[in-house]
Amino acid sequence: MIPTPLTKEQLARRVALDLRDGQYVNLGFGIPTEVSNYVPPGREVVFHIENGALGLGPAPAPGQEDPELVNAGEQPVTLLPGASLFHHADSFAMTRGHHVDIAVLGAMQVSERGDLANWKVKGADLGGIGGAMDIALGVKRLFVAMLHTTNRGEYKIVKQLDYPVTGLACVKRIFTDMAVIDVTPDGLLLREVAPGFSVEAVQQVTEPRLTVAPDIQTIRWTL
Amino acid sequence: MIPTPLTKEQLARRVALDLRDGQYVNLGFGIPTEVSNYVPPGREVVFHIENGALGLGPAPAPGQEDPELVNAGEQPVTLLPGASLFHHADSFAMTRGHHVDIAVLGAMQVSERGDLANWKVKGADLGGIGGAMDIALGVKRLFVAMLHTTNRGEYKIVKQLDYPVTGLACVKRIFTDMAVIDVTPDGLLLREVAPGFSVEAVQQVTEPRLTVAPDIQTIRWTL
Amino acid sequence: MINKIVASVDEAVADIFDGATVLFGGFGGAGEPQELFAALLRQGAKNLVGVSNSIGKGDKGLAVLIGEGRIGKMICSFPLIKGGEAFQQQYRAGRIALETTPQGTLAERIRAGGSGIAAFYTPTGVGTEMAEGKELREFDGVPCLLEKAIKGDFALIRARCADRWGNLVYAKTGRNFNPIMAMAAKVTIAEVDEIVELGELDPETIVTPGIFVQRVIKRGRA
Amino acid sequence: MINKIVASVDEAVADIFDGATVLFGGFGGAGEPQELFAALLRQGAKNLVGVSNSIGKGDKGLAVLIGEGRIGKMICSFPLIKGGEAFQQQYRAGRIALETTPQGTLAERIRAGGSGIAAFYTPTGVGTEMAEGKELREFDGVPCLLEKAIKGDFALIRARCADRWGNLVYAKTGRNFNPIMAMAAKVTIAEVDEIVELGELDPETIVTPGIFVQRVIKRGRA
Repeated sequence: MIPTPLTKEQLARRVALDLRDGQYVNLGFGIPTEVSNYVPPGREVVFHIENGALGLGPAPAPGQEDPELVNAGEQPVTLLPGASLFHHADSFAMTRGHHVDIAVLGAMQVSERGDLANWKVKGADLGGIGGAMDIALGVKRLFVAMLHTTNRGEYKIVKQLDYPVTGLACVKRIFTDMAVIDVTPDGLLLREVAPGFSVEAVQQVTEPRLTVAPDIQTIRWTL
Repeated sequence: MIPTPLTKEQLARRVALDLRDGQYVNLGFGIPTEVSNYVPPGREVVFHIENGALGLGPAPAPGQEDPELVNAGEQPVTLLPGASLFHHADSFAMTRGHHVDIAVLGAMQVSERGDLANWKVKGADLGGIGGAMDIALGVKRLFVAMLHTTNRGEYKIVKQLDYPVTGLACVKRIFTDMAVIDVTPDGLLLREVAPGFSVEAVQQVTEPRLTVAPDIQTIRWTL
Repeated sequence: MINKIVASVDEAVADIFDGATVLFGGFGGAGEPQELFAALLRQGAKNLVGVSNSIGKGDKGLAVLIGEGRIGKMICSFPLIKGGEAFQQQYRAGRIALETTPQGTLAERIRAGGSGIAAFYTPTGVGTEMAEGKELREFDGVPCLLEKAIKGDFALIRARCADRWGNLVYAKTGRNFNPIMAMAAKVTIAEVDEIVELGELDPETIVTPGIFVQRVIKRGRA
Repeated sequence: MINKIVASVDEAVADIFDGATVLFGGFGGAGEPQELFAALLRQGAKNLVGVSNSIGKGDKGLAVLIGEGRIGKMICSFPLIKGGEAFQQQYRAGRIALETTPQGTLAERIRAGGSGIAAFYTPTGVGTEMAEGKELREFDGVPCLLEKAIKGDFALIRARCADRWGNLVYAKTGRNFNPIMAMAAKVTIAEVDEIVELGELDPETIVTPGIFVQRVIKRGRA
């Protein structure tokens, strides 16, 4: 079988499978934002945005956008029944205070210890921190969703970050278009590979050594 | 004229004269609580209670008490149009954060530096701090309203506190049944005396030396 | 489906364990979770660390728990109040420990605990007994004390109305410590007068978002 | 009689002085006081210290103030955003100073400023550039940074509705930084869509009590 990396939609769908009924979840920009579209039916997941709402619904229909109701990426959103609104200090009490169960963030690099870099390009004078540092350290479980390598094929899963740090030892699980990898006290544990990918193929694009889970599986993005 | 100490009602009325239109005011237990009844007509004063409301109105009519609407002394209260309700952390942000213009507290002792003691009897094992320490240090101007001496005739205005401290150098003005005294960088300044009282009579019941204001007056408790 | 509503008040408090830190909402009789107090009394957990504005009074609520010797330590701002003899007797007999803290500092420590803030500097208490053993440090010329966050294993709170997600609104000064205690506990149990359908509470007016609430019990279901 | 409603937006900002620290509410276009921004631009104050989530974008609001060289320093969490070229040009020309701070820390520093809390310890930023020059200290095994309160001389905020006491309610995610900025400034100026009679706002649902607000200006009165 030809190695077939996941599409971004498939990647978002795979992440969504790991969200459980009743969880409170914060989604970062990019691929993570898409995750909310694919929560499996029957699961009630409450999405949090750091700019002050819990209980986000689907994107508004065209023409129904409200400029006073946006997510952290400035995209218009809607509220579900049960939603609540609050100010920024209360919002970050939710993340910093370990009330949010899961955050899914994008990343420029993740280290084998679970260190995260996602706010500033190496060598740049400016970067947008936003809420990433607060969220990375404060939620109960931090997921990263990203492409496995840069578009020039460089490692993004590295032994040591050389991009500016967002948070140390905070990432628990990495979802890429090629693999699902857990960060464990013993290093990176390869749990799933994309269809057609061998362990070796994933290892080749991953700088740190991967331990292979005894029950390694092919990534599925539907139930 | 026979020296005539103010009644508690007259004392409360005198304090109320010093509240200006538009001020936010917190009142402690006892005589201070009475002050809200005597705000001069035409002045809109907003009363704050540390247990979470701004805009207190008059006491409820008998039978109209609501057990879920009480002041810090557990007495039933009412709300005026314009009132707001909030939790304890926000309430103390108002006092600690210098948003409340004036607090009127009772006192066991006040020192010539404006140190306040009002939470615990000397030598006692227990005392009720409540919000006094936060309020004493946090409001813009702290008034004390109390009888001039203990009921055994002991000084309450002293050179140095020997009761447990509530706050250091926080009292700005002392209202008693015998005098109105300002705490200044140069010591205590006697501004007003009760009807029939001489400066000497007030000095006799006041441990620190009083400076006499050039424009010293007899206390009036009505406009 | 999220449903935080539990069937009985006894079930709501069943897992409160010996030695747990429990935050008790209420101030001056308003916003007190009386049915949860009664259930905790029946439940039997002991050696609890209680966090509350006062030590309760009379023959109900926290005062009874204290009188029955179920609280090993109190953190509060009013250990001495009229009607608070239950606490005084236990304290003077050496059967309960006490940490007195100014009311505003108590509120802020609880909010910090719920917000992931480890500690903070406040001017309150400088020069008083409250400063004993605490770090003193000046900021912009103002001396301040270092105060540490308070977190609870459980919070027992009272609200007016809830939905199945645990969103809460309160009644007047019954709000008091309840919203910040909800933030600061691993398990927050809210005793409410009324339960409404999801969506009936206006998102703009919810005081405690459901993320801070784990269980809801309607009064009168005991 | 208390009446915080001012007649014109230019009057509302007239006393903002050169070098003042100004807190600007808004996030992602929601809850931005656009008429106050425009009035401040006309008013002319310069060398301001701006505190805001981002540095504004496009050709309105904060971005224009920055582009016109009116801001001497920004404290924000997003100095780099799409459409934020005005800031980038000023910054790269050395004409504006920058203090980048994580968004949650920014919010908490502002709330601390409004609450009389001098400083606090937070785990956010440990091991990052944000830790440079900051005290590092461990609490219960968690390393934390010491972060200091932010206070403003003025706050320019946006709300949905006000009364003459300055009580405010907001619109959806237009709430964001506005309520905490209202707490943290000596003079808070609120731009609102609607003004109602005193008593029309339900005391239970007021988000910003009037004690935190000094001036109210109705939109469209400019």
